[in-house]
Amino acid sequence: MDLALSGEQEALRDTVARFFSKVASAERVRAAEPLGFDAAVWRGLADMGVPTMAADGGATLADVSVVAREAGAHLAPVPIVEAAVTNRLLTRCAHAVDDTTVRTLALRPATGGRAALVPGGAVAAEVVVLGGGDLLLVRPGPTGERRAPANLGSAPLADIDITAGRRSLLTPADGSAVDEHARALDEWRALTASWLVGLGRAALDLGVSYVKDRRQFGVPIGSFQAVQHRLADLATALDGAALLADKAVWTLDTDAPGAATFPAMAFSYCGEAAQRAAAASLHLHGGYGFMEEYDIQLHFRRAKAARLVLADPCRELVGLADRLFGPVETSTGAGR
Amino acid sequence: MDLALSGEQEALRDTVARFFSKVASAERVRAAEPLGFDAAVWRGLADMGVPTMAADGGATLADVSVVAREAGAHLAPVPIVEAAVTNRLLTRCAHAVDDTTVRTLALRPATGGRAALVPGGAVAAEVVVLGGGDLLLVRPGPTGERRAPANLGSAPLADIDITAGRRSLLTPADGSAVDEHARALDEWRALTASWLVGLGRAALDLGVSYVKDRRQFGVPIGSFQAVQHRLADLATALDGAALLADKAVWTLDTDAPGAATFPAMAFSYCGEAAQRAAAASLHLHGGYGFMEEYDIQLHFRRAKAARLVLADPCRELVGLADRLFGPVETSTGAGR
Amino acid sequence: MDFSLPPEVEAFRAEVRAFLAEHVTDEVIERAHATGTMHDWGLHRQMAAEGWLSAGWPAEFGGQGRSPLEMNALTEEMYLSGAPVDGLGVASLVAHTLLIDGTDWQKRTVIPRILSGEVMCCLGYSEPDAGSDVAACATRAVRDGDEWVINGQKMFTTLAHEAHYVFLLTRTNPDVAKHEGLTMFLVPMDTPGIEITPVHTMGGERTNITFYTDVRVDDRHRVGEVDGGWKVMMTALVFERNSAWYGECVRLLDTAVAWATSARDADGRRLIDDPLVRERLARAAVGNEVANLLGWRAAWMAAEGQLPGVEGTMAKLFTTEHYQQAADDLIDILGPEGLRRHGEPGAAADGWVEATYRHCQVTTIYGGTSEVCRGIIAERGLGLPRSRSSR
Amino acid sequence: MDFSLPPEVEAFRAEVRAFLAEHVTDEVIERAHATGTMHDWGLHRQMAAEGWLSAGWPAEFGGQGRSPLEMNALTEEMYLSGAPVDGLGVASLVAHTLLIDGTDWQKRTVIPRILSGEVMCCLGYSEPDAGSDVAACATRAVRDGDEWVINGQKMFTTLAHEAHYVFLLTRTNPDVAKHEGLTMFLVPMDTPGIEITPVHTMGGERTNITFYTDVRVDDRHRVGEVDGGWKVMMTALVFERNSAWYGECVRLLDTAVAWATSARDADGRRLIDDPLVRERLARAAVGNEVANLLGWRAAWMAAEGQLPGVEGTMAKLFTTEHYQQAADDLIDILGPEGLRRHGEPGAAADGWVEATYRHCQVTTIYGGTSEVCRGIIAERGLGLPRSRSSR
Repeated sequence: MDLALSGEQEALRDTVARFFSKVASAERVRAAEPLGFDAAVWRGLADMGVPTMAADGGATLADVSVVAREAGAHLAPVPIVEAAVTNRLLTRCAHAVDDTTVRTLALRPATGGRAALVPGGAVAAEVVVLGGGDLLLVRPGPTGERRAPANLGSAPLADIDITAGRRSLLTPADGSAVDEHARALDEWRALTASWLVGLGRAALDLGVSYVKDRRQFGVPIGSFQAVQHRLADLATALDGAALLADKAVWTLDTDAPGAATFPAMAFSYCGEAAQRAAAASLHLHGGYGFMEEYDIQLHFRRAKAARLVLADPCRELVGLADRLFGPVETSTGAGR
Repeated sequence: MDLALSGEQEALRDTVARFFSKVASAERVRAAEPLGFDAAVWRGLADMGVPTMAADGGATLADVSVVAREAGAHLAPVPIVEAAVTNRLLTRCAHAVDDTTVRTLALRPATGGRAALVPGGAVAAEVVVLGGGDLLLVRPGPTGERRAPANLGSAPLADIDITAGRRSLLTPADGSAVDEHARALDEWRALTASWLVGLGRAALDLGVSYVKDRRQFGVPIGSFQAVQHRLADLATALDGAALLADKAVWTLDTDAPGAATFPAMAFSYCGEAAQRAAAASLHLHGGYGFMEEYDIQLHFRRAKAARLVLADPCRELVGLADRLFGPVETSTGAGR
Repeated sequence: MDFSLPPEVEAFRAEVRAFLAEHVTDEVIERAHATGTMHDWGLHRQMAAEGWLSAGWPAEFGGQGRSPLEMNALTEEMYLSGAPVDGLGVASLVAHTLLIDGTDWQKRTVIPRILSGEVMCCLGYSEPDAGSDVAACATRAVRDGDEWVINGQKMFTTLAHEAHYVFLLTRTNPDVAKHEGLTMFLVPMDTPGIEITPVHTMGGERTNITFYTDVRVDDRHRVGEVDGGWKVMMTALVFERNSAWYGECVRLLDTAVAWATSARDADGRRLIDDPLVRERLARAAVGNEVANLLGWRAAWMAAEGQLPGVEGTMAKLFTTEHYQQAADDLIDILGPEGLRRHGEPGAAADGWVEATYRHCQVTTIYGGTSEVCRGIIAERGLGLPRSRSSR
Repeated sequence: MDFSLPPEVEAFRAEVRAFLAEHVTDEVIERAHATGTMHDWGLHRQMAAEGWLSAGWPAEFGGQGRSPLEMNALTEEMYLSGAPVDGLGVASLVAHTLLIDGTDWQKRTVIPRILSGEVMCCLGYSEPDAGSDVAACATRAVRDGDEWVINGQKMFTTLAHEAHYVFLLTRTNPDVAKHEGLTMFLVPMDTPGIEITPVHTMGGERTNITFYTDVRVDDRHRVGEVDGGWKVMMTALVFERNSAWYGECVRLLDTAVAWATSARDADGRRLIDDPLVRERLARAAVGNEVANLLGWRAAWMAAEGQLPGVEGTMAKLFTTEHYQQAADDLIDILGPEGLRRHGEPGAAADGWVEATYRHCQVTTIYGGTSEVCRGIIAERGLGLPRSRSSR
């Protein structure tokens, strides 16, 4: 048992945090809206080799998780989790990867020739899509032609037309296309959980700083018991969330028994904790929380959006139940 | 619009409250455990004509609701809501009723010849049961022979064997047996909602009194902001619950459009509000809340038990959805 | 007990509903959404023409003498219609306060122009360092003969860019307890020295910061006594319409139900047939009825001549907290498609749930934060000892 | 990072599990449930015989020198087994405190007898007017030569009826600040003047009120300095086992899952196949893992030589609040049949969910209330300014 980052991971964290602080400042994040992509941030990560670091066995998902957490904390406008997961998936399909190309995957299978609301889809050159039971690599053409719908999280989502552009069939080395997509999706869940922990803790920090500084009725509002208790509950939830995300990543890296359940648990719980933290922090800001020029609204919108881009959170919980308790018995006839 | 009790209702409330304060004191309630029945309390209500007051058109459900709320506030160990509802149902079946006889109804249809966990079933001389689509009046024999299982709410529940004892078929004047049972059940929901509001407010009052008196760190704990905010939310929820219960009863009395939905809404919401109030009040008592000799544990156990005796509260909400949004479409094939 | 509304209230409600159905067009709603200004001069003046800006006013002011129940029905219908009516609310609040605390000159010259829909007001209470603690107001007003010279800054001066007057709380005496040195003014917005900076919010609404630099106003613009501004504030607070959000909650639920009834999952089942969706919709529906009843109770108490201080606060607290919970639950049931914003092709529920999810967050802040509401209920409603940490 | 336990911890855990599977019989569990005394002398002495009462102690005390990770595994397995182990926890806490703050005589005579399972202790902190505010202690100890004379009353002296010593907080100086006039004693329970009154609780557990009338104890029973009792309290607090309830949460969920898998609804469907049931079971399962990880983090920090003060508090707060939420959700899924108590024929899940629903309520109170925990996390963890209302 060792719950600390390794020395290398600490160094990676510090490097990435410094980079984001400089290149993905709140001003830059805001400037990248509504699309939610900043090419300079991407280039920086590419220069560091982050997109493929875990694709060739050189680094682990735990290493990517360190980056993801900092990316969440800074709301870095790049689909780094998607790219890392997709590059791993492509490698498992013996497809070459590189750091420069923005790649992503469709979280849900395509229906009617379309993969809806693909995260990073508005800016990716290559999109892996599960369609008709096959894994397809879709190159949807110039990003300018893609529709990037305005959305709650100001994320570079897009609907990908898998019938247009160039596309090729991917063949996983082991396992079926469906299994490999599921594996990639669990990696996405675990890393996004870590990203959400970063977001949630940054949101909590904003709230804590605000209530320490903000004075009303002659005292810092952080001395009000109702404020303190609310923040204490959130800090606790976020510590639990961080541990759960770390464990989810570890189960995937080590193929531990929990690998089938922890990524879904982490995604569910970290999303909830991050959303609660961002909402509470927004409200503790009073009227300022709603002003576009304050940062907390950036976190607030993204916390919900990052959960919802996969599915209704209740549906995710029911999917988790399938993993925990086995599938629903179908032999008995009609339900309620 | 008139949200106040009538003069007669106020007088009824005061009379009943005085009676309960004397005959259904916390000591008597405790002494009546585990069975949860006190014959003296029943006799007193019978002498006042409460069990049949709304059976013959002489009084309304709103009048019974006034009694039910006081009964909930005092945790009076009598199945008065069940009796009032059952006497109305029997009257609609042209069956004679009286105040002395303890009567109740099975909330769920009998299965396998048994009506499970009938409220008041351990002490009733007559039990109305829906079985095989028929309404049956079951006289299960001497109460001594019935099994009254120990239960969370210390309520006089019993499983009624509808194949034993005497029984007769009831024939509703209008409507089917199933419809009339459903009507009685909605009346039970609305009146139990009112009973739960009484319980919840009494629990809140215990909590408020306690935090005004109890001093820690040199001040009353009621001056702590976290305590205040929690109680304020509960007081608000209980005021809403009281209005919802009152409206549910009114819709039934006047056959208003909401009659199909408000009883279920009131039962759901009042149960939740009462349970929350009792739980919060218990916890505000610190260690004392758990001592059997303090009263709040009586409320705490009964709040949950009164909700649960009907069904899983989530299932009740889904049942409410059927009323609000129409039934589930069954034409399309298999679900998840 | 009787939960039905008197026939005259229902008749009035029907009249209002018909009017709004005609005048609150999609265009009006879209324009408010696009500009973030929750005030529409066209609609406002049409309502004035119907006499509904002064519906609750006595005949001597050209009013219709409508009861609190009728006025609650009017408010409810306006919000149910989706009309942008923030302006109407503020105008009404200021006019009512002037009726109680204003001078004859103010009553004669300002009230009629507000009620006729000619002029609009905005509220200048909040400051950078005076939010919930509004009495910490630092904007200075200094007497200079028959005039006052005002310097300072106000936050969240919503509608300042449309308003003719700002109802401005100032500090006139810094040497006494903070509640005792305040004075209220009704300052014409065209007075030299007032500057307006727009502030855009997450919910899409536009508000403003207003700056006051050597703003000179005649003493006749003072409302209430010198150093008596806190009393005027308390009068104005009574006229906050606390149950207004109920209508928005209903619109939210209706939108979600309509969507869930038409949308189908991969197996072809209607979303509304999913138990997890049904449960959340039902929960939202129950909360809506509680909000409705708490609001009507306050209106009914007012109609009975009682002062529903705690009860109005409960309605405000419950309704806005419920609104946020419901928006959180209902955007979830939309799943990923709920992320698309209004105006995007194919947006689930036309993007209105997404818009609501952002918008509703502010409702627990303005008109008294939930924390302030809970304090009022605890102390005034439950008689708990004054919290050492809240005042 | 590595979430796996070292092989020696897993090996120890397996050993403990095998022992408990044999010795924590249904009879042991039923007896504890029936008596409400969460201590079983038979089991306690068997554990002592295995050397597990002193497992975490250095060899000089006959201990096994087990690491914090091994000790956490031991605690977890004990709670997972359903063993009544409150007594073991208190005994261990007192012994550890004596090791740090006790006299040589106390270390020599008392610690070995605790670790051998011969004697049992109980805690005498709380009083009628000193709950969370434990420093408000009013039980007086007055010096009389080499003796002290103690008068007062303690609440919630759980296990007093089985214990040989009470770890008793007293006031020795009423004239100084309340934290500075306290002294701790380890008083033999057979000293004349001690009376025990049983207190029965909603959860079925028995606790006691203890009365002290002219109780005379030799000064050698004093633990720590005169007027230094608060420091001893702080030492003792470190040894509260805060993640103990995780095992109970797991037992609760396992019980509910087993029930939902076998129970069928009117249509013959397994209850566990109902989405509303699945959702709540899944939520409980997630919370259990969070509780588990927070507990292990604290143990890991201790193993690393850090002091997990805030982290242990988080584990306690989260686990007990989650436990109550889970019990609330899981009794609901049982429906009406969940109301029958343990021992009733046909009780759903053998009545254990009902029993748990009552029992779990106390866990947010003892060992530091949730309110106290939140205050610690806010002030020590987040560095928020000391709340004016909590101390």
